[in-house]
Order: sequence, then structure tokens, then C-alpha cells
Amino acid sequence: MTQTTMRPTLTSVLTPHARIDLFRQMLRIRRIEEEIARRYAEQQMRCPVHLSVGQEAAAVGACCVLRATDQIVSTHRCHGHYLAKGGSLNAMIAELHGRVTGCCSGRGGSMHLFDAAAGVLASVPIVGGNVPLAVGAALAAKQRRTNDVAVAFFGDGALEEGVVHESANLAATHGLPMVFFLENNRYSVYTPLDQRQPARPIVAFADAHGMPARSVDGNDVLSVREAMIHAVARARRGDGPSLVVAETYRFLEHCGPADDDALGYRPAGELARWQARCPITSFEAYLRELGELEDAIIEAFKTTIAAEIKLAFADALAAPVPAPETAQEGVYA
Amino acid sequence: MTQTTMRPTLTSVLTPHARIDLFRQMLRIRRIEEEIARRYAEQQMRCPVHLSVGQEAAAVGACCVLRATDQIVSTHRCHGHYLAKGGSLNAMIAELHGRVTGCCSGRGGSMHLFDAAAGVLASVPIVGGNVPLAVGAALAAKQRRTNDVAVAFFGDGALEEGVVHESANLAATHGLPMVFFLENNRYSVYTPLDQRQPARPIVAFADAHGMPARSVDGNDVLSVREAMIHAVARARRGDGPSLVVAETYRFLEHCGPADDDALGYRPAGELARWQARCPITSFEAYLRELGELEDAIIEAFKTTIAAEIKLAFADALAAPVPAPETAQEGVYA
Amino acid sequence: MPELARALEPRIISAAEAIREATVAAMERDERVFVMGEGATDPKGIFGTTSGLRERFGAHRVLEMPIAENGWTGMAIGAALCGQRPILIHQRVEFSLLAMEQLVNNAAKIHYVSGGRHRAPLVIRLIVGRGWGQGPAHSQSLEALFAHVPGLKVVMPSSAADAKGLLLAAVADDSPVVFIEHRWMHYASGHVDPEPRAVALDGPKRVREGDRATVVATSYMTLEALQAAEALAAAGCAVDLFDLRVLRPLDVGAITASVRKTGRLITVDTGHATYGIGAEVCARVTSAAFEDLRAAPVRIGLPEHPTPSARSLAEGYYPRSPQIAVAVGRAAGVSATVLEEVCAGLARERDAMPLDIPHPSFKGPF
Amino acid sequence: MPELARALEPRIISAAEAIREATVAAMERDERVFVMGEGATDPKGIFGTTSGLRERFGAHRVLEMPIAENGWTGMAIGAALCGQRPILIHQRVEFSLLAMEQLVNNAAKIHYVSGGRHRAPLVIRLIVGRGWGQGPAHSQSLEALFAHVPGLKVVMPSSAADAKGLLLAAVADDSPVVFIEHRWMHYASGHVDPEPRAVALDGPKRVREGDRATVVATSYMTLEALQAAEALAAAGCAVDLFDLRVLRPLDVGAITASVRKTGRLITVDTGHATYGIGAEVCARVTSAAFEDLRAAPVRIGLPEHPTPSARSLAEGYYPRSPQIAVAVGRAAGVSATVLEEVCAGLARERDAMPLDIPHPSFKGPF
Ligand SMILES: Cc1ncc(C[n+]2csc(CCOP(=O)(O)OP(=O)(O)O)c2C)c(N)n1
Ligand SMILES: Cc1ncc(C[n+]2csc(CCOP(=O)(O)OP(=O)(O)O)c2C)c(N)n1
Ligand SMILES: [Mg+2]
Ligand SMILES: [Mg+2]
Repeated sequence: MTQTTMRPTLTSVLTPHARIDLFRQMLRIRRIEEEIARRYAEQQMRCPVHLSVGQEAAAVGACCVLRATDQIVSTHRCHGHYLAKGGSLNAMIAELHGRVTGCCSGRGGSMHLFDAAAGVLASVPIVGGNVPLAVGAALAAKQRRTNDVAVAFFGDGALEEGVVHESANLAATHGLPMVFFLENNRYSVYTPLDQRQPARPIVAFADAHGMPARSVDGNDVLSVREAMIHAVARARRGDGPSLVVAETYRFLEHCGPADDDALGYRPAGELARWQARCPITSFEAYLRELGELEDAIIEAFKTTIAAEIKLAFADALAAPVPAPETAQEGVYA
Repeated sequence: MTQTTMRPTLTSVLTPHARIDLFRQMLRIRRIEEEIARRYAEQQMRCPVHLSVGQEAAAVGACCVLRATDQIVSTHRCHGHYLAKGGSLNAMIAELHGRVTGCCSGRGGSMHLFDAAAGVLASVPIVGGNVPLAVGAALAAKQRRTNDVAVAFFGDGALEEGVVHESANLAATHGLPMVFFLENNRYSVYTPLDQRQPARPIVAFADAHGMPARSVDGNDVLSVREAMIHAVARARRGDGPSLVVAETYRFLEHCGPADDDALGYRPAGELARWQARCPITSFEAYLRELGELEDAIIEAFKTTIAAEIKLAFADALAAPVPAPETAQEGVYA
Repeated sequence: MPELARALEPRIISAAEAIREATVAAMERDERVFVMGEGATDPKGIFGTTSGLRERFGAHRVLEMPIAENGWTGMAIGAALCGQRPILIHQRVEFSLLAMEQLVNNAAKIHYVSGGRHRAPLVIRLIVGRGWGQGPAHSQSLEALFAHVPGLKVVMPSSAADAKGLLLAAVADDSPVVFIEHRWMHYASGHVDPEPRAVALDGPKRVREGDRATVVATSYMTLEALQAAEALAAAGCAVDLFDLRVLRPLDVGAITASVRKTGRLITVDTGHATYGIGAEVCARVTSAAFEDLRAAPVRIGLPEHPTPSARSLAEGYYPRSPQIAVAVGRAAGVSATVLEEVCAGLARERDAMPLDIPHPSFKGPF
Repeated sequence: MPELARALEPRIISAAEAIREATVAAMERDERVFVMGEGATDPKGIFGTTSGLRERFGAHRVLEMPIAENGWTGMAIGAALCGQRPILIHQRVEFSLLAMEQLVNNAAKIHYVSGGRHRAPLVIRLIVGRGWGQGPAHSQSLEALFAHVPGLKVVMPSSAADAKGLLLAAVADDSPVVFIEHRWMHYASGHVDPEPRAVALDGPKRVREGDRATVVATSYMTLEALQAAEALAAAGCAVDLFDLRVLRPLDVGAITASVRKTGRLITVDTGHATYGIGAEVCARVTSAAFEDLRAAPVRIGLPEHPTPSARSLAEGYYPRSPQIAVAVGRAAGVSATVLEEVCAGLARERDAMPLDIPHPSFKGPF
């Protein structure tokens, strides 16, 4: 296991402003997801939604070290990654509403978010199926000598898919500029990790494919960022792929807007323990301790975000739905 | 990496007679493969053949610790495994000749050998595709409480297939009585390992899936046997799967009867170096040193084997070919 | 209620419940039968079809699976070769695409290639069809891919009773059976025999009789076609409606006989029309009853593009009863004015139901 | 030879060489084009179609692949989304079954689902068809599985010239193109334009003209059908023979026009008949030209069982020119005695060739 000890690098030094911005981004994702959850029952968003509440530090910590031309590839649970990478909020909300102004013109729904300008290459609803796309993006970067990197987001469940192993082998063998970013939220739908995988350190996955790995507290945005700095630097140097494992937790149900603790598939108290380690409130506490964050700033953030969200929903609802006769268009390029 | 040091166990103690029998079995497989190669140009065996010359110690070392009700699942290169596990020679040679007396009634050819009585569950021409079948055999053994184990034979190339990782995860998670037996002959068709996989110990595969592993000299039948004793005992105890890696080498071409060194895909001298470590001649030398083997015994073996082979080919050639009108039968059970 | 009356009383349950009943009965009857799938043991129990099974039969017979479709399909085949009888479940047909290699190369062929020595008695339950804005990779009906492969049997029930009976037959069959459930079919309710009686996998079933045209439908589309057929019958145009049920091996004998009588054939299936189920039915029946066909067969299926998520696009995507009525009515020579009325009635019925949900109990999104 | 004469001289090469030429030309013209596959760089160079490419274009444009079909298909799609133009090669169609998920869910749909923003310009070369006792998992012709999927284009060449021209068009196309090569088609030789001129992916090609029947064939079966057609023509029965070429999107316009003239349709394809390519052609043409059809369309394809390895069983498995001649001749009303003669001639030609090898240069077993 290649658990390099963390050593701060030059690039890892953050200004207070940058730190606060990480907080703002997490808060923004949380608020957006919460608004989706709140409005979901209105049945205007008629597509499955997999919310990322609780996992914001992973998305923001991973994406904050990437540039726009770096490509990420996401999963069914893509809202956080898309937003953290700079994807357009309006295009996302419109997509969830099935509007022509959606990032997929309404054709994809919540699980197909992408934003070419922001470097969100694609989101894919088939577990693990997104990972080789990132390998391809890394291959293209290498072939075209762009010096960009590609990041594959995937969950602990995806580790069970053969294609993820195939992807790791391909990236390692070809020394591709890429990061495998695993969010271990311990569940695949309702099934806990220990019913799906043997007990062993998850980073052993990387050893099997000859790449370095680092496992971090995925609810600590700074730890995630730190690990990503190393992984991305390595990729950009041309030294090949690596794995980052972010240990985290999903607060809401697998699919849909609700809290599902009552279903009983989570051990009693587990959700509460993780909620106590909420990536946003704990980072807020830390920043307050540093004296960098105070009520006024938070309030200002909340106000701006609320306005932005309101606008995005209003725009989406005001936008036209795709005309039925366009359904047949664009099967071939 | 769980490279347990080798400690002789009670069961690992061999009588001279048993040792000689290992020699005889390897010699027998070699002779059979050589006869297939010799006769192949006569075009009576009209199916692809993947000969296992050079890899006899792996087949014999692995199968000699299994009982008839234990199941093995093999690959395109299945002749050695099939024979070592006790598969019928006549049914095999007949199958290669496309005769009704073949183990598949002539329908499968060289890559589909099986023998229910001997516990050769199936051979599968799709790389990696056989491995989950062994997981299933192990599952059945567990569900039916037979105390049998299942062994999946596969090559270094199969390690690149996602399904092999999926299989390892399944076997480990469910604690199934099974052994993953990897013959690392360094090539997939003409492509050497380093063009297909990153540099890392191959046993790291096992770590990734939480199972113990042991890498052995695959040309040393006793080492292979020793490793298998541990792996099979573990499986039979109900402690789950493990991995055995046999380091070995293929002497002939990937598919077909010829020596292919002239093609230039093997580094100069590599074949010769491995031939100098031929599993049969080196074991012969060892047994002679022990004083357990002498010319007369070897000659007797050769004579018996030659007779057996001659008969198998004669029987095959004398057997009827399947009647064309039977081609449509047996699509459904 | 006295016992006899209860026994005669229709016992109305949904197809999802019927599938669960069949599974319970099969597992009780034969201890080699076991169930495996992603979510097989979870609180939702695969649309309720596996709920409570683990509690009843134990963890060794109801196996939760990792997300490794190819791996556990191969595992099921291996177990089947060793005498077990697995029932595999894929919550979406798309996931089973990962297992195509095992299904096509191993499951479908191993009996044949072994000269009849091997048997792979497995049932692969696949769920196809429409959902709530699921988008293109969670909503396909890919039965044609499986139906093309010799060695697989392919079955699609359309009613609760058949769901139970055909599943029982599938589990008892010694060949691999791909058992395809349309998501909306799960909500079809009807009388279901409490006894575990298999319904033979022997071909289509006539669900309505008439002589003006022959309509052949699959799975959920049988229900839409039935609405259309009933409305047409009320307008004086009775048609033969067949539920195809067994896509492979395909037996079109009864359909051909019907076409000889009606002279018209309309197929209505749940997948894409091109290279789809209807193509084979049309081609085969045309061959067998060419002289009696009085008009070109008509196929109704999905248009040639992926499923869009947006509701406004999904609207026209899925053929519903009015389109079917128009196609059938035209073929049967129903006058335009009558047809217009029939369609208007069906459209009113259809519009009373939400477009993207199958049943008032469906709360989305899963 | 003077230059002009050489330019006019037919340049006879095999389809395998033509494929190599097209690849070289495409790679020279566009540096985004690259090749990947298991064996792409090995001494056999995928039936010679990739020989020398690595030496010529370097390791970064000719990629040897691990045995990980699903992984590297997804990788190709990702690279294509980023502007590259990969050519993927699977030495056997069976290996591509492992990549069905990526092909069906991602490659086929990403352009559509993104509202036209994404493009996945990839070419997936698949090799299908018969070999030397390969058995059931190395010999299938599964084109119907791909042809059923909207968003994929599916192309099958039958001549050296088309192999080159259609491949060039496929590489230039911005959609994913499944380019299916029958193993025996590789040995088809003919004049091939030395220039890299694309042949549009726009539909069938008439390879022989006549008015007694319309024959539609795919890939290698076009060659068998051509032999049959020529023998029939010599006996006074000339037929229209179409090479289908583009299975999806399917354009049967010219075929329909022909059937209007001939009144008879016979399809001959390389896959299983049931739910196969011929079913769609028959169903579609029957719809379009019902009034002019004078007999039921006839389909010729593989029987409904896996490929047996034994030569004695393979014998009847693959339809050859005599069977085709019988079917066509019967449909066209050729007298039994004439037909018998035609067949005897064809059978003599056929029997002069070994059954399980395509060409005298073929030494087996690979
Ligand atoms: C190939 C495939 N199999 C099954 C599913 C159904 N499914 C959707 S999400 C999910 C769980 C994925 O778990 P994980 O990768 O840990 O991601 P998380 O949902 O926890 O974010 C499953 C099984 C799928 N989408 N794709
Ligand atoms: C899925 C799949 N891809 C490709 C092939 C073609 N193929 C046959 S054998 C082989 C090499 C396998 O290498 P390895 O597993 O190391 O076994 P070895 O031949 O060395 O015994 C390949 C690529 C195949 N049979 N199946
Ligand atoms: Mg998870
Ligand atoms: Mg090897």
C-alpha cells in the first residue's frame, strides 16, 4: 500500500479567500441539492435524482485543483461533481426539468449532466461505465499533448465492476494522465460494503494495478484537496495514474429526495454519527476557529446562492419543453 | 502480499511412487501434445489447437491434489488440465477429430474439453469467461455442502479481463471453496506482459480482493503441488478462495503445432532459457538424483504412453463423424 | 367468507406479486432453486418481487450480488452446470448488456456444444421498459437481442396469471430462459391461481377473438392493444389479439391460422421496430400465409431513436392504444369517422392517466 | 509498364489488403485517427489488416490492447468525445459481446442524449463468420444485435473495393460505425482504386441485374449469391442481386423498386435467420411493395443452432451457392430440370474447394 504521508506542498498553501471559497462551493452544492429535494414532490422534475448531500467535500476538494480543460467523468450521482467543476447551474436545473435549455436539451435528465466548457465530459448512469471514458480522455490528452488530466469519479460499488479494473490496468499500462477518484460512501443502493466486497483496505485496488493510492477523510475538503494535488501533479508530470479514496457518507436516500433512515438498512446511529461530521458544518467550524469565516459572510453566501437557485428554477420552468417533433432528430452526427 | 513461507505439511509428503507418477503424468501430457502437433498437418484435426508444451508442471502440480468430484474449469489451452485432472484421452482425441465419440460429440473441438466424471466442468475459449464458472461451481459446492473445491485455470492475459476481478470479488465476499490458478507464461498470443500490464507483483491481484496468494516456480511440479495443497486445504476448510501463481512458459506457438521463435516476438534466447528449465527434464534429473527414476522406468512409461496415444488416434479416426442431420438436435435441454 | 366461496372468488394480485409467489413456490418445491441479484435482498426487493425471500429461505438461497453482472451471470451458469437452478435478476435490461458474453457464448450454447451433456437451467429475469424520465440507458426494451440467439428461450408475460405460470415453467425448464418483464406489466393485476401451476412455454395465447384482423403483441403492449381491440370491437370490428409470450423458440402456428382467416396482420411490440420482434413475426407469417394476406402487415414499435428523458419527448415515443386502434382499424377497413370516435374515446382514457407513470400507486422516481 | 498503362491496369488486391490501405490513408490524412486492438501490433496483424502500421505511425497511434474489451471500448469512446477518431478491432465478434454495454449505452446514444453536442466518431471493426472448426464461440455472425440499435451505423462490405471505400467513409463519419468483416470476405480480391476515395454509407448496391427475382445478400453471402445468380443467368434466369452493405440506417428504396419489377424477394445473409437481417428486409419490403409481390419472400440464413466444430456438421450449416440457386430459381419459376443442372454445376464448383477454408492460401488454424 502506497499511503504516502501527507506533506504540504507549495501549491497546497491556500489563501484565506480560497479557503472560504471552498466553503462557499460546498454550501452552494448543498443548497442546490436541498432545493431539488424540496421541490421534487411537485413532480416538475420527472427523472430520477441521486443527491450528493453529505459528499460535498469530495466533489469540491477534487475539482478545486483542476483547470477547465481538465476533464471529469461522473456517475448517476453527478450533481456535486458537475457543479464543483464549474458546470452551469441553469443548464443543470433545466435538464432536470426536461427543458430545451438543459445541458442535454432535456434528453438526458439528472444522470447525464455534462458541460463541455467546464470540462465535465460526461455523466453516465451505468455504474462503472463512466470510468473508461475518463481513461479515453486521458489518452486523448496524451495523444494531443494538451497536458490536461482526466478524473474518473466513481463509488465504492463501481469497484465491483470489472470495467473499472480494466480501466485501471489500461491507464497504468499506458501511463495516462488520470486520477481514479473513489467516493466510498459505504453503500450501493441499500447494500453495505461488507455484503459486496471482502474485508481489505480499499486502496489495495491500486496496488493490483501498479499505481499509487491515498485514502483520505472525504468529509474534509482540505484533505481531499491535498491528496488530489499530488495525484494531479503526478498525472500532469506524465508519471501516470493514481487512486484517491475519499471516505464519506450519503445523507439522503439512494435515489430520490427523502431521508431513508427509517428503512433500517443503515445501522442505528450511523447516519447521525456521519451527520455530526458533516463536511460543511465541520469546515465552517474550522474556518471560524481560524477567524476567517463569520456570520455575515455566510449570510451573504446564502443570499447569493438562494438568488441564483431561484433564478435557475424560474428560468427552467419558463423555458420551453422540447417540441415532440424534434424527438427524432440527432440520432446520427 | 501474503507470501506465506512454505512449510511442508503431512499431506505434502510424497512417496517415491507418487513422485514418479507426477513425472509420468507430465511426460504423458507432453507426448500427447507432441503427437497432436506432429499429426496436425495431416488436417484430420480441423480445429484450432493451443498446446501446453512447457506448462505441464502447472497442470499436473495443480490437479494432483484434487479429487474427482472437485471441479476444474479451463481455457482455450485446456489439454494439459483436462488430462491432469483425469479426463479421458480417447474422448479428447476424438473431439479434436470431430467424431461422435468426442467428449462434446465433435461439436466443440479442442477448446471445449470437459469430462463430467473426472471433474473437468468445462473449458471455455473466451479468455476469462471460464473463471466465473468456477466461482459458480464453488458456490454450488457450498450450497450443496459437498466439501468439494473448484479451481479456475487462467492465464496472465485473463488477468486483464474485468470478469476475473469480478469473480475474485464474488468468491472472496462469499467465502467460496475455490482456487484461482494463474499460469503466467508471460504472453497473450504474441504480446508480452509488459505491453499489457503495469510492472507490479502479479499477486497484488489477490490483495485487491482480500485473498491470500502464493507465487511459485510453475515449472517445478513439487512447488506447484505444495502451493495447491495449502490453497485447497484452505478452501476445503471453508476459509475461502486463494490465488496460486505459477510462473511458466509456453514452448510452441500460441495456436497451432509449430515452434514460432523465428517470428521474433520473443527476446532472443528467452525460449532457450526456458527450455533449459523444462519441467519434465528437470524433474527427471531431480528424480534420478534421488535414485528414484532410471532409464528402464522411463522407457516403460514411454512405451505405455505411446501405445495409449496410438490407440486413441486410431479409435478417433475409426469413429464415425456426426451425421449431418443431427446438427439441429440438442439446442434445448 | 366460507372456504369454498373463497376458493372460487377471483384472487386479484399484481404481476409483481405473482412473480414473487412463483418464486416462493419454486423455492419451496426444489431446494436447488435460488435467487440472486443486485438488490434481491434490499428493502425494495426488486419492485417487490423478492421481498421477504431472504427471511424465508436464508442467505444461502437469496444472494445479494455486487455490481458485477458478467461475473455473477457466469457464476450462475457454473452453479447451474453443477445442478443448481439459479434465478438471476437484473433491475434494468441495460445492466445485463454487461453479461451478454456469458449469456450468448456460455449459457445459450453449452448444452448444444456438449452434445447434450451439459445443462444450464437458469432463469434470467430482465426488466425492460419505460419509467419516469429514466433516459436512454434505463428504459430500453432489448428483447430482440436475446431472441436472436439460439439456445436461449425468451419469454415475456403480459398478465399476472402468466407471470406466475410462465415463471414456474421457466424455473422448471432445463434450458436457460430469459424472462423479460416490462416495468409497467408489474402493475397489471388479475386473478392468479393460488396453486403453483406452470404455464407451458409453448407459444402465443389468444386473448381476444375476432375475424377482422390479427394483432400480435408482446408484454405490456398486449394491454395497450387490448384496450384498442376492445374499443374497436365495441365499434363493430372484432379482431384476434395474440399475446406472443414466447419469443424464442417462436411458434407462429396459431397466428398463421388466424391470418389465414383475417387476411391482416398487425404487430405491436415494446422494442424498436427495426430488426425487432415484429419483423420476424411479419416475415414468418407472410411466408406461411402469403396467399391469404390481403394487405401488407403493419408493425408498431418504438421509433428509431433512444428514449429521451423529457416528458414532452417521451409522449410521442411510446405507442399507446389510440395509435394501435388507428393502425388496426385502417387495416381492417374501419371507416375514418368511426375510427376517429374510437380513438377519441381511447385518448380520453389514456389522458386520464399520467403519461410517465404506470399506476396511481407509482410515486416515482425509482 | 508505362505509367498510364499501369494506372488503367486493374489493381487486384484482397479485401484484407484493401482494409489496410484504407487505414493507412485515413491515418495519413488525419492525425486524430488511431488504431487499437488485441493483436493490432502483432506479427499476424489481424489477418494482415494492421501489418506494419505501428512501424509507420508509431506506438501512440497504433495501440496494442490488453484483453479488456469493455474497458478499451469505453476508452475509445472517451477519446472520441475529446476529438480523437479511434478505429477499434475485435478479432472475433464474440469478444465484442463484452463491450456491448459501452457500445449500446454510450457510443450509440451519446450524440442523441446530449442534444447533438457530443460526437463519438469511432469505427468498431468486428470480424464475424466461419473458420476452421472454430466451434460455437469463435464463429458467429451477430450483426443483427448491432443492427437493432439506433445510433449505431452498421456496415458490411463484400468486396475489396467496398472494403476500402466503406471503411474510409466509416472513419470520416461522425457517428459510431460498426464495420463488420466476414472472415472469408478478407480473401475476396478485386480491383481497388489506389486513391483513398470514400464510398458513401448510403445503402445497397446492385451487383447484378435481372428481372426474374430480387436477391438481397450481405457480406460474404453476396459472393455465394453471385455465383448462384450467374449460374441462373446462364440458364436464362437473370435476377437483380443487391449487396445490402449498410444494415443501419437501412434504406430499402432500391430493393423495393426492384421487387416492384420482379415480384419476388429472396434474402441471403450470414447470420441466423430468426430475428435476423433478412427478417427486417422482408418485413420492410413486403410493406412497401405488397401489391407487387407475387410470392412470399424467402429467407436464407444460418439454422437455429450454434456452430458445431466438426466438419461433418459444419457442412450443412453454411448455406452455399447451390441452396441459394434452388431458392431463387424456384421463386423465379425456373423448371426443376434446369434448376437441377444449375445446382449440379454449382455443387461441382463448390466441391472443388475445401469446405472449411476460404482460400487455398489459408493454412489454418487461426
Ligand atoms: C451496471 C449497473 N448495475 C446496476 C446499477 C444500479 N445502480 C445504480 S446506482 C447503484 C449503486 C452504486 O453504488 P456506488 O458506486 O457506491 O455509488 P453511490 O450510489 O453510492 O454513489 C446501482 C447498483 C447500475 N446503474 N449500473
Ligand atoms: C475475450 C477474449 N478476447 C480475446 C481472445 C483471443 N485470445 C485467445 S487466447 C488469447 C491470449 C490469452 O492469454 P493468456 O490468458 O495469458 O493465456 P495463454 O494463451 O498464454 O495460455 C487471446 C487474446 C479471446 N479468446 N477472448
Ligand atoms: Mg456507494
Ligand atoms: Mg499467457
